[in-house]
Amino acid sequence: MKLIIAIIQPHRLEEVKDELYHAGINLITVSEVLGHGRQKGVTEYYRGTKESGNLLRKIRLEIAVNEEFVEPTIKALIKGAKTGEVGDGKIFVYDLNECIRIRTEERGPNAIG
Amino acid sequence: MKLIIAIIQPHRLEEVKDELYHAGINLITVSEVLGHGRQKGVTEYYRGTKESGNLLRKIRLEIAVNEEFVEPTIKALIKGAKTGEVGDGKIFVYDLNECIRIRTEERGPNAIG
Amino acid sequence: MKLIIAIIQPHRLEEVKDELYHAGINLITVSEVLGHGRQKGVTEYYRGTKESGNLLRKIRLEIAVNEEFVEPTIKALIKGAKTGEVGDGKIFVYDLNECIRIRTEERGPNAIG
Amino acid sequence: MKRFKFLLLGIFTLLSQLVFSQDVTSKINSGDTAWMLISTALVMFMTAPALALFYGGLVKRKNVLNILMQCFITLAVVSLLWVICGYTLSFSPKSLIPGFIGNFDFAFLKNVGLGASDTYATTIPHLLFVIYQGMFAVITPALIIGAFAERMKFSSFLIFVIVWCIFVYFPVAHWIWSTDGWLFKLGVVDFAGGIVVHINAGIASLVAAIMIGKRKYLKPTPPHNLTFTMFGAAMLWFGWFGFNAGSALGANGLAANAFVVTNTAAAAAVVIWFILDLFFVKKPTMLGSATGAIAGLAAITPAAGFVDVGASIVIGAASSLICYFMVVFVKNKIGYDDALDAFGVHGIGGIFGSIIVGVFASPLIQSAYSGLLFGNPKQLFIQVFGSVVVIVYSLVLTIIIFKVIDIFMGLRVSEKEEAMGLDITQHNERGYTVIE
Amino acid sequence: MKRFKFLLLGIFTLLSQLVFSQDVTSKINSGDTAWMLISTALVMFMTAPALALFYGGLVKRKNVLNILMQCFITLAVVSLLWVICGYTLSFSPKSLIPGFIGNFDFAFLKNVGLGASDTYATTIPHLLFVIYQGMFAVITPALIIGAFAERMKFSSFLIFVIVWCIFVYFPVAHWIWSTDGWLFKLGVVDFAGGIVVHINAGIASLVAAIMIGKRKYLKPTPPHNLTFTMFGAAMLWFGWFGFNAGSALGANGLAANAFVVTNTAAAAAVVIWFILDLFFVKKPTMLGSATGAIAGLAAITPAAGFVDVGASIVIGAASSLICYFMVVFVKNKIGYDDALDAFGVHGIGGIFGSIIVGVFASPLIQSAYSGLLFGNPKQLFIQVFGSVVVIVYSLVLTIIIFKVIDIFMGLRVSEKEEAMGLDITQHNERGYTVIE
Amino acid sequence: MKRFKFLLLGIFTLLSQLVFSQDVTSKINSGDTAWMLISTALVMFMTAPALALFYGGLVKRKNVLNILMQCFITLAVVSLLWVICGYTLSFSPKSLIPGFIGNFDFAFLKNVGLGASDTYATTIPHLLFVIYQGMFAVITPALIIGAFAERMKFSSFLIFVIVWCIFVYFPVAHWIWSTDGWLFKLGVVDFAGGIVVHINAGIASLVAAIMIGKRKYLKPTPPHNLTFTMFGAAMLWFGWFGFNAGSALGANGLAANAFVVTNTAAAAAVVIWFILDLFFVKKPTMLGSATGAIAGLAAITPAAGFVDVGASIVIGAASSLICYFMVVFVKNKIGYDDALDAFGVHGIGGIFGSIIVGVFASPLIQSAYSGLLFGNPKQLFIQVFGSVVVIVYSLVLTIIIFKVIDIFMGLRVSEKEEAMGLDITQHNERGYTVIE
Ligand SMILES: Nc1ncnc2c1ncn2[C@@H]1O[C@H](COP(=O)(O)OP(=O)(O)O)[C@@H](O)[C@H]1O
Ligand SMILES: Nc1ncnc2c1ncn2[C@@H]1O[C@H](COP(=O)(O)OP(=O)(O)O)[C@@H](O)[C@H]1O
Ligand SMILES: Nc1ncnc2c1ncn2[C@@H]1O[C@H](COP(=O)(O)OP(=O)(O)O)[C@@H](O)[C@H]1O
Repeated sequence: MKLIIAIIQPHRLEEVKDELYHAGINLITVSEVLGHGRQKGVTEYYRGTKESGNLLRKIRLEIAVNEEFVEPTIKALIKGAKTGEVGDGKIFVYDLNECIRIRTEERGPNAIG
Repeated sequence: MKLIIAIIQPHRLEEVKDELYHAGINLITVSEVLGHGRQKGVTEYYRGTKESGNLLRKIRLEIAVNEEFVEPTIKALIKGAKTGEVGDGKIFVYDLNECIRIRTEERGPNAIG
Repeated sequence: MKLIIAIIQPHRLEEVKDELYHAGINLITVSEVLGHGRQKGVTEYYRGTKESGNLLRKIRLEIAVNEEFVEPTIKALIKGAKTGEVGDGKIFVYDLNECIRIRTEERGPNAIG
Repeated sequence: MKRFKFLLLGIFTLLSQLVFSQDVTSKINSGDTAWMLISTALVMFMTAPALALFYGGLVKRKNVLNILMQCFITLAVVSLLWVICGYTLSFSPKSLIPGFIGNFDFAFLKNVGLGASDTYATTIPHLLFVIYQGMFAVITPALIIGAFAERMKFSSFLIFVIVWCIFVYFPVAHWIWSTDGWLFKLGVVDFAGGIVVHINAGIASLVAAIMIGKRKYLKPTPPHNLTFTMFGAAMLWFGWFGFNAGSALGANGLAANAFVVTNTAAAAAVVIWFILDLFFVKKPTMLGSATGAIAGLAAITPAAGFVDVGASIVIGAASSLICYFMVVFVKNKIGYDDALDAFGVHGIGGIFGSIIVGVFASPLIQSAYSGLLFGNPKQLFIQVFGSVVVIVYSLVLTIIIFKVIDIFMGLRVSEKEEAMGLDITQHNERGYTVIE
Repeated sequence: MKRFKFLLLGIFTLLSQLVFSQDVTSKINSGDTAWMLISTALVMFMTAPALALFYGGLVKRKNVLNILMQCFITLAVVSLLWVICGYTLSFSPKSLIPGFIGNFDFAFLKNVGLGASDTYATTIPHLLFVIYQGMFAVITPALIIGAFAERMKFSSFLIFVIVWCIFVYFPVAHWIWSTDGWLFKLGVVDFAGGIVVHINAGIASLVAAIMIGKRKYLKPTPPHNLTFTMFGAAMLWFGWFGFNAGSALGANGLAANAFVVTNTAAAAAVVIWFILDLFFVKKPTMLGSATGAIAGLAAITPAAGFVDVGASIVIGAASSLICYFMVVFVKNKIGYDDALDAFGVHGIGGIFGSIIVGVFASPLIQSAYSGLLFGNPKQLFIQVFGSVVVIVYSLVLTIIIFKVIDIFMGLRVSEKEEAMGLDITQHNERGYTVIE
Repeated sequence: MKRFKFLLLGIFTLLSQLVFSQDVTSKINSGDTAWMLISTALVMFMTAPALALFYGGLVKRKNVLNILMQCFITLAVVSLLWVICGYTLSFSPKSLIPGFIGNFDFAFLKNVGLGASDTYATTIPHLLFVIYQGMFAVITPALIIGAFAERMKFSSFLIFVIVWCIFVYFPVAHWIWSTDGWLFKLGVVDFAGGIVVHINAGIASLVAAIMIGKRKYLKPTPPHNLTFTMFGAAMLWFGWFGFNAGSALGANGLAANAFVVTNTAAAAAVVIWFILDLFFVKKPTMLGSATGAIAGLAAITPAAGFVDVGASIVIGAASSLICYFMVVFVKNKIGYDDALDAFGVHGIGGIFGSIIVGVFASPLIQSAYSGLLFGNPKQLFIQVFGSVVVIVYSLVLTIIIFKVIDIFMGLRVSEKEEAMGLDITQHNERGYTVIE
């Protein structure tokens, strides 16, 4: 089992959700984060005072999948999120030791989907 | 050392915190996420326009524990969060390589608690 | 590759960002979380009703780095976040199996920076 | 829906044939009219947005729209009800049951013209008096929302508002404010609604809180947005000038007195709650100050046209003290869940003010009215009597209404709906987006 | 910038030499003046904060400041434009083109004094009439913001507002409200701006929505903060009393009538939208109720000084019904992206109200005006004619203005800017902090 | 607490024995009274919610309730102080120290009746004049909150407000607005508080910002909720009509003129700030426009009853220009931390307006008052003199007051409290829930 974390542009969320859905991935956890990457943060001004280096809004997706779904998920994420411009984000993959469905107390690969 | 991530229903947070407390787990990090799982997202209407497939509010718990606390933590989470209905959430367990307490710069299992 | 998660005090964010920057770490993902640790939650009162055990606001940093950057990152985090008082937070380190830059579809250590 | 449209068409046909009294220009004082126009708008402003902000900020995020919707729909539904039958039942000087309820002379506002009324507010257009009073009818049931917040079925709520207006608000308003009212004739005074509005709504709130039962969750959650609550409190204070000084029904010295004592009572109440907070929870709280203001405003309402500035300080301060103990100690002791303290603040403040006016009413403000301190102990007894009558009436009727609604449609949302929040389950909407 | 300052200095020198008419005390009625002062403030309140809250809550978080800025800058720019040339072009009884547009007699408010006007609102200071009408000029283009929300370039928006006021609003106001206006002379009535404000802005909104094109994103996003929208709707309702009852231009029975019918029409419209929501989406929605209120208020605007309470219920209810179908069904069928339904609510409501006043105008309210139901079918034809003229004029002129701006500076922000949000790309600011 | 109650009872007993002057009906003009009633409510509205929204949106989330609480408690405490001793010290025509401070003739509002005053505002109830002026006393110290935001101890703040009112506001108001005031007798004019309110509060803000020191954090944080700031600015603009046009003390041509120039000056100031933003930061900002509006409004305040529309455009525009440079360049150069620019906007705008009225005052508005441009250079000197006197007085007294408070109780919260936020450390509350 793997856990996939993706940081994407907020306005690609709908596309990413669609692509994941078509790849058969329905279970996701989403949160709002701020990111600082290669993308230059937009400059803000408040009463003439410059605030640069600001963090940009990003969406963080957390998707736990069984091994065979890892590559399809990555593909779907890239398909939905890629615009080719700086700021498109990253995908991180980790090992997942255990997964438990709270409702049924099932464990392991069965609990993921 | 393990890291346990739990996605639970928002209204079970208090119960879960209580159960964790009784199991001797006091250190947690909590955040608000949106989840899409088996639970059918509630339909929303805005001026008659349907918005389905919406993400539902969930709470994400992050708990770093030493090995011997893994099972008690899982039990406490299930006890606090389980209602038996779709949407109760999941628990994910990972390996944690290192843990550092910033205040004291302690490392390893001692830093967790 | 490792993933470093740090939970810090909100008012240390600017210092931490500065220290990371000086250590050559520019890519981070930040989010707001609530934490319950050794620090006693502040008591709140609403129309005389006490609400104790409340969660405190913390900032969560997520930083993916190659091995050689792990220690510098930890040092920078400690330097920026440490005040010596309870509540300073924790740093957690995990193994990262894979990292993909969405824009270029690069993988592995090259995609991290 | 179709039926409703037919009804509307029927109403219209009826109305089109009416003859409006047309002595428009006679007697009307433009200054009084100007003040009453804006006062009416101010009282409307109290229900929405002010009360919506005040109450909305206090609930959980998932229930905020439900509160707002309850305020808004009360404004709409009671506005209609008022022109259809509310005004006539409340204020018609002729009665169906003498002293108890008006007849239908003014149903659909027939016989109400652009000219002044012979009976009420004789220097402003009769229509203006109607709508001014209508805004009081709107806010009264809206206050009760605080009691059953976060758990009442929306459909049951709506039925409750309509039925409660007809069987409780209109009669009580008639008793006290109509020239035909039996309590009016007895000499009960209520300048701007201490009895009619605050006691009435407060007692109904107590009943509501008890009959609907407690909210289901382990621990109390803090208000989701206290800034809204503060903005709402400030806006209520602002609108209350229309409520109290408007009740002079003209732009005159009496209005000025009501304005000043309203402000001073609110100020004194804030200061006392502040001090009590300091004493009991060690820090002055924003929510406390906002609550104190409302406690002072509720208490000065029945008295604003009868007492002087000195008395207003005492009334505001004492009301704050009493409400503090109700809300902070007594409620938790007894254990009913008056979610936003509609009874604890409006009810208690209203009772205190309605009675205490019998002590402080000064002939220097209105020469016809004196209280105990000015040698007229009788007024105090009358005030106690009037208050008790309305307490009992509101109590009994509200119990009956809640009971009947409970039997036919139930009062509460299901436990699961309560957990998910009323916004999504009652209205298919959410107040705020989380992620965009 | 420098040029602008020179211009200002020039203007000033000019003005300092003017002689103000000084018959201040004559004829002025203090009650009427009091009501018009506060009515003017109320109409100002509608543009900001009320409309800003209403519209601002409906957009995505990343575009909220852009909406607020559009409302605020419209208030500032049109306020200036109005005193410079707007008032005189709209209301000068002498004309550049007879019947079509005023001359420059009142440019920079020269010849406008503290005394009463001979022509308009003869019981209040002329300056007060000027500023009251100015607030109508402010809110009209502000309404259009709803149509092109979340995608229009700010610079183009600003030019559009100025040009549109000059070529569309000022002439149309002249036609209908100036004693020299050709539609006025024809007998077209428009009590508080059903044609001048709502049809005018509504049609421009339709054009804007179509010409600027749809927002780019896969699916609609829910309003980022529906509580703001509700507070805004309630504040609009509140301000609308100044808009409609203020249009009586005095504190009198007519104002009282306008006040009551405004409230009742809004209430009826809320109830109908509520019922339609129940029917079509199974749950009553907060956004629906707020939208319904605006639909009712827009429709009663032209009629408020002519119809009685019964008619107002029908007008509010019917407007709500029609707007519901426009917004929920027709818009999605046709497929233009009137983002916040400026056309669907203000335009449609305004058209309906402006025509229907020809049916319901009752001689019992103003004896000089009767509609179809009171034996004067001609008024209905006149109203249809007036409405159609303004629809066509606003349509054609707005198309031309948008086209020209598109050619010279473009209408839309880039796709990337739209994705990032207009707050950061147009104003270098964000509405809210995420992390602190 | 007990002592306080005894005090209150004492006050009451005192008051109950007073004889109110009862010539209620004589001379009172209902139109003027209507306008002053609503104007008073509007000025109250400025302190809360308007200023609370404006300032509250600008601070960090963790300090928002502290700002709101400061506004709210100022409203309460100064309201009480005003009726107890503020009004009499400020406005009693008889004096303790001739020309400098009033005597106690009107303490606890004794001798203030429902009838008109002989001295001030002779067409409205004396009580109404009292409360109208009271709202000015409320908002003045509230403005200073902007200077020491996010770091002042709440207890020290509260003592400061009370002491500052007694030793600074009441005397200065007496000097300029009392018929006994020495600056009044000298001929200093201040229509609605350019000197008394804005210079006074502005200078105190500068002192406060410098004496309390900078906020501790590495970089400035953006405003936590700019939408609140915009809503607040719009509501301040709205309330300012009561502030300025209300200062005509009646519903007349002068009020209309004040209304128009207030609106136009604000509009011009917004446009200039907009242009400067375009020039210096390339994009027009919402915060800039809101700030500009306040700069224009502050500057027109002393002039609103003396200058014409042309002059108002110049005054608004120039004030915006000057304040822009103060806030954006000078402040950062000098380096004091006037957190929300209370000095940079209110102080500077107030100084500019108070002086410039000596240039632009036109006899066509009030025949008794002319400025430099109308052949009366003396007025300019008088205005400069009056402004300088108040600047020096406010400066010195505020320094002393801050110093004394610092010695006895300290000014600042601890560094840790500042880091945690003032909401939780000063009030044990939080503005918003994060997770529910
Ligand atoms: N090494 C990293 N650790 C944590 N977060 C990262 C890392 N690299 C990128 N991110 C996240 O991904 C987002 C996009 O990265 P960015 O460098 O701007 O895009 P791109 O990969 O297209 O150059 C960042 O804003 C940040 O939130
Ligand atoms: N494979 C997964 N990856 C990421 N998040 C998941 C996954 N499965 C479930 N979740 C999270 O858990 C929540 C509850 O899951 P759901 O399927 O609705 O409940 P249940 O497990 O009771 O059927 C989801 O809303 C989602 O946030
Ligand atoms: N074992 C843990 N698992 C998850 N989060 C933790 C853990 N320990 C600490 N944290 C997070 O770190 C924050 C700071 O911890 P705390 O114990 O208050 O500080 P300190 O380590 O200085 O004593 C907590 O509020 C919590 O969010």
